Amino acid sequence: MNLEFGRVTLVVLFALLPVLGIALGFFVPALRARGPLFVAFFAGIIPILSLYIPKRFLSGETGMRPRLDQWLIIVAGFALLLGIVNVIQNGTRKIARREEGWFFSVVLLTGLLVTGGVGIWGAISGQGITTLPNGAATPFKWIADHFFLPLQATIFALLAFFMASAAFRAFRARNTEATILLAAGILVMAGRVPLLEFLAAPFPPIQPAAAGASQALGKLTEWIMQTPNGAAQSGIIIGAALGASSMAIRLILGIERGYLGLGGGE
Amino acid sequence: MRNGLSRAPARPPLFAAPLLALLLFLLFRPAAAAPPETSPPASPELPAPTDFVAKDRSGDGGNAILLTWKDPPGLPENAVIQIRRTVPPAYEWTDVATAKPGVQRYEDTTAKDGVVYRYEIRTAAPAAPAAGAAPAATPAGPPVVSDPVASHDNWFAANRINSFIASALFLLILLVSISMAKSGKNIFIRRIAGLNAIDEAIGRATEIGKKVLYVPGIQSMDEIQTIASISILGHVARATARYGTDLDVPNKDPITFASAREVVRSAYLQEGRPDLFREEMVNYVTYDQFAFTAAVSARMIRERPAAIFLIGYFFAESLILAETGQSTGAIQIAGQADPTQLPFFVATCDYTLIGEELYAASAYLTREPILLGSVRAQDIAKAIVILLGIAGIVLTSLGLTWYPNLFKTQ
Amino acid sequence: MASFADRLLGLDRRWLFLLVFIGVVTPIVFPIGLPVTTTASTRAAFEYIEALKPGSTVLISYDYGPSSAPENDPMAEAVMRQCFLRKIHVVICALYPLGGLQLANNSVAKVTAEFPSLQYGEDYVSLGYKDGAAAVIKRMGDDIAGAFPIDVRGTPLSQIPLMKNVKSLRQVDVVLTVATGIIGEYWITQAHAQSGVPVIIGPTAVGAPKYYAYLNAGQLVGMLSGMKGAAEYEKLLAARYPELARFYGSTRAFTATKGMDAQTVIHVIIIVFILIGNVAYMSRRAAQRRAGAR
Amino acid sequence: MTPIPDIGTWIAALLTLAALSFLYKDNPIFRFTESLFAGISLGYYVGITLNQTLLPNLIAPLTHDFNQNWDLLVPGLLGILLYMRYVPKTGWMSRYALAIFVAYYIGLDFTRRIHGEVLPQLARAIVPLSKFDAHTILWSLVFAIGVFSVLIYFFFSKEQDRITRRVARVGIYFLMVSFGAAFGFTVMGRVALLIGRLNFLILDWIYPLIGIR
Repeated sequence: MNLEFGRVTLVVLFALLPVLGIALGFFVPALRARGPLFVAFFAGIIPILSLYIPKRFLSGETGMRPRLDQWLIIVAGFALLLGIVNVIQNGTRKIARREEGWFFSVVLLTGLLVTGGVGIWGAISGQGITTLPNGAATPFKWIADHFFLPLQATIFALLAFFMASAAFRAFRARNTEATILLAAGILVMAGRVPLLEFLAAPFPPIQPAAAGASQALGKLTEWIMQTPNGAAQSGIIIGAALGASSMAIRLILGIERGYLGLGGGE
Repeated sequence: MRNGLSRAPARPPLFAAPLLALLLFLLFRPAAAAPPETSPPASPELPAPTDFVAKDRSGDGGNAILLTWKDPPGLPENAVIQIRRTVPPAYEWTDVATAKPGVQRYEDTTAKDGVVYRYEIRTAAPAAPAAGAAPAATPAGPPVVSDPVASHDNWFAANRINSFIASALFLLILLVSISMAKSGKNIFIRRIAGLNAIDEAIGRATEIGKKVLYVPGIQSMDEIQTIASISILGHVARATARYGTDLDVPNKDPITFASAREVVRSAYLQEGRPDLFREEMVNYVTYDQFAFTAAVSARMIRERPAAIFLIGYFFAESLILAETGQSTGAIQIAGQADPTQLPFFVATCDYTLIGEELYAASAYLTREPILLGSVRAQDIAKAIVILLGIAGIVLTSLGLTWYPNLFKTQ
Repeated sequence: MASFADRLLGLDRRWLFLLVFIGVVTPIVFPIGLPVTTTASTRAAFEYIEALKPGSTVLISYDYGPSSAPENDPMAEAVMRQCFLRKIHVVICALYPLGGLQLANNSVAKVTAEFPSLQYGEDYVSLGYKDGAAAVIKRMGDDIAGAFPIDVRGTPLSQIPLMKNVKSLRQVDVVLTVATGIIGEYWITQAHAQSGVPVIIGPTAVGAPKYYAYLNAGQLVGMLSGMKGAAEYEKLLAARYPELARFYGSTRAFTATKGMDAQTVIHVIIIVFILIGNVAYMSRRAAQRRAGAR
Repeated sequence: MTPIPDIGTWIAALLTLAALSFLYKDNPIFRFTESLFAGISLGYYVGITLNQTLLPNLIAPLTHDFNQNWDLLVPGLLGILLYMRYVPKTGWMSRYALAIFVAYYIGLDFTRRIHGEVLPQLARAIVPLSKFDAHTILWSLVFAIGVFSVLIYFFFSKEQDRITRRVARVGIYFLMVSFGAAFGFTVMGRVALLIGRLNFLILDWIYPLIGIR
């Protein structure tokens, strides 16, 4: 059995400590809140230490930090079932009580059970979820290709319409800020396509001039994107990163504990 | 990427590196071994490289030896530096690599920790550039052999000292500010429009008897913006509990869903209204970004919430959700720290928390000393960033071009 | 006037949706052929492939997924057509994990169907998809068969006539990476840097800016930036080859030229509506001010 | 390509149309499609998670090389611990799994912020104003003013005086240029998505249907 130092430490911190905490939690209710925060401290400090300590037990390929990463991918995999349980609970309740729209819950649950079912079958049977040895698609892939992906792409494509309606409504010269937003938006939009050439198309003599202006507009667009836009993005990123860092430190130190349902602050 | 050392002249002093090298040197001083035999015989017209040093690459996880040398003057254009190594006491040289002139360094990442190696380099000039010519036929200059050297993993990543100092400094500022705030120092916090609007929006929902929709982004709890959103959700849920307004929190991520439910439940408990809390308030939709978007957009159209909160980490769906919500006439408050989706929120929502405002929100809403102290610390850090930046522009303009490299991280 | 302005400002957004829909459908069905001026980076790519001798080898890597297909497909197809007309051998691979292979297969099937005399294995080869783009590219620098032991049809590379003289990227005359995301950069930083193979990139418009630095540094021989770049390339092809001019003028299939028509029309619609909205807004405000002053 | 659209193409085309119908108004066909999409997508991730996360990361390592991977039993148990919340009495136990998950990733996130964002962005803003021509200097100056004025806008704990209010105002202008430009820049990519969908409908479905190749 692999009993490397890093691995055993992980097990002690994140298996033995929680087990101990749970056992004691039955007798000392205060530990039910404190225990998880204590364990969280170690989980949070590992990646930070690993950034600065290249020692192999911590940061090597099979060290504590990468290994913990692999662990938590598995935990996240289990978490999906949390959501599924909720969806099935809500759906069956609607159907049982014949609530408004219960039929659509039947549709939803059918889609879930069929697709999930063939996915589980792919795992159990060992045929997987991509293609069969003879090159044909598995049932899972067939559903994904003809139901899932087209719907995904279509909802994504709705954005083309919403970009237009949002621009029409929002880009109004109400005040200085809105006017700046409007001007930058129109300039960049015009610079992305051969707009001036298009407008000059019926007038051949001015076409070369339009082509030149179009390229100048393209350059201006690039400048806007790189200089003022780049600067504002840098500013947002620096500020947000400091806010995030302070939140991260508070959370690791157990000061921020709302995410566990333990109320805010202290 | 570990090749950052190639920018060596432009970086902060690596005081650890020479120290370690010295240590190694003492540990592995040449054990009076006879200089190893090398073949084929040296070709006198090719000059040998000088100042050849092999040492453990410092600040890394081991398994790497750093070789440095100086190219001899008058190196022919097509010449290369051949690198070979052996494990003493055996002297069977194996080829490691060849380096082009001008590089003057090589990292052997095939070394094994704890194994002692000796390296040899020499100049070689392939007679004909034709590929496939036997390497034995290439004339080579006299070899230069290194002292024995072994690699090991290190305790400190010296090349990250700048970020280490910055992080430590920030931690210090944060802890001092928090303790000052806790000891009763009054801290001002400026008005943030989007946050004042939260109570107004919930109030309106109460008046017209419609529900409040809160979407905590589509990311999991591995993202700090989600944590910040969950904390704002706690505030919103306390308000809906107080007013007896209905709340709906659809989720895309299952872990965020679990956490959001705990937070809402505890908010209703804190307000003394556990009777008003229903499990379905916080519900799970689906794990797909766009299926989630379709379902939540449809819910907006069908149930017409009076207030819509889109706070957390959103991607392309931001505009679909916000534009649909806008068409229902709801008051919309959005918030995101990452800049990519902000343009769409700004265009479609009544109020948008921009960037760091998302993180300042909890402090603003609760006025808790700890959180106010954190906001203070963030402001101090920003002031330092601005001062370092302005000083940097002045100094680099005066010719101190190494200055920006102090902040480059690897 | 004011009431008309009010009506405009309160316009049902579904009219706008309808216009956007028509604006995209029309060019797909009836191409307009709006003028496009060619940029230097596209011309450089075109001329580089024009200068290759018949029997040279071009590697086309499909490094994008379905969401950027309208931008990226026409690039790969335009270059493929040029190669086939000039009797240049084409090697195809796909490195994008989600849907890259399917895109490559469809696109290759479409273009090869236009050239009935082509022989698979003699004129072109499709290597299929491999996971782990950076490592695959690195391996191809030494040994293409090491990265792709068999082609997409299951034939070992050693049995494919075209691959007899193409053992590594060193024997490839130019690589075209049609890319979204990071994979395009791998071709520059790994393939070009290590084996010196010239690289042409076809990024999406959003990804294009970061490649200008590589272009200026001479690490790229050319670039087709976004759908516009692809449309420029189609224009260059049509100008040089009458048969392609006929093809691009008559095909039912999607081309970048049609795409740019749609893009330009939609951008014009949005800009015009923003302007209309502002005029209506101003006139209403003026009317309100007048009413207030009275 | 088959001359007559096959059943898969028909399904995809009809679902595409049904999803687009939401633009006109909410309707039962859209509601059917949206519910189906929610169900299928969740089922899809069941298949993906099982086959691409749990099988290769948990089951395969445990069954193939237990001695090297025995520790993976712990995340399995932590995963199961998450479900304790469905039992009211033991709900608090699931906090351990949640706390470890959240704290690890937040720690990881922390390493990306100061190390990966604050310092590099600061380095980027520091541009010498002496080396290049007047044109470049002006642009570098614009960039630096943009970064620092936006940062000043984000000062929360200090009441703004006359100067900082003006600087913060400049910061807001920069933010507005950025938002407007980014909006305009994105239109093209979104239209490309729509082109992709309509290409599918017209070229793969309608044309074969009416016999145009």
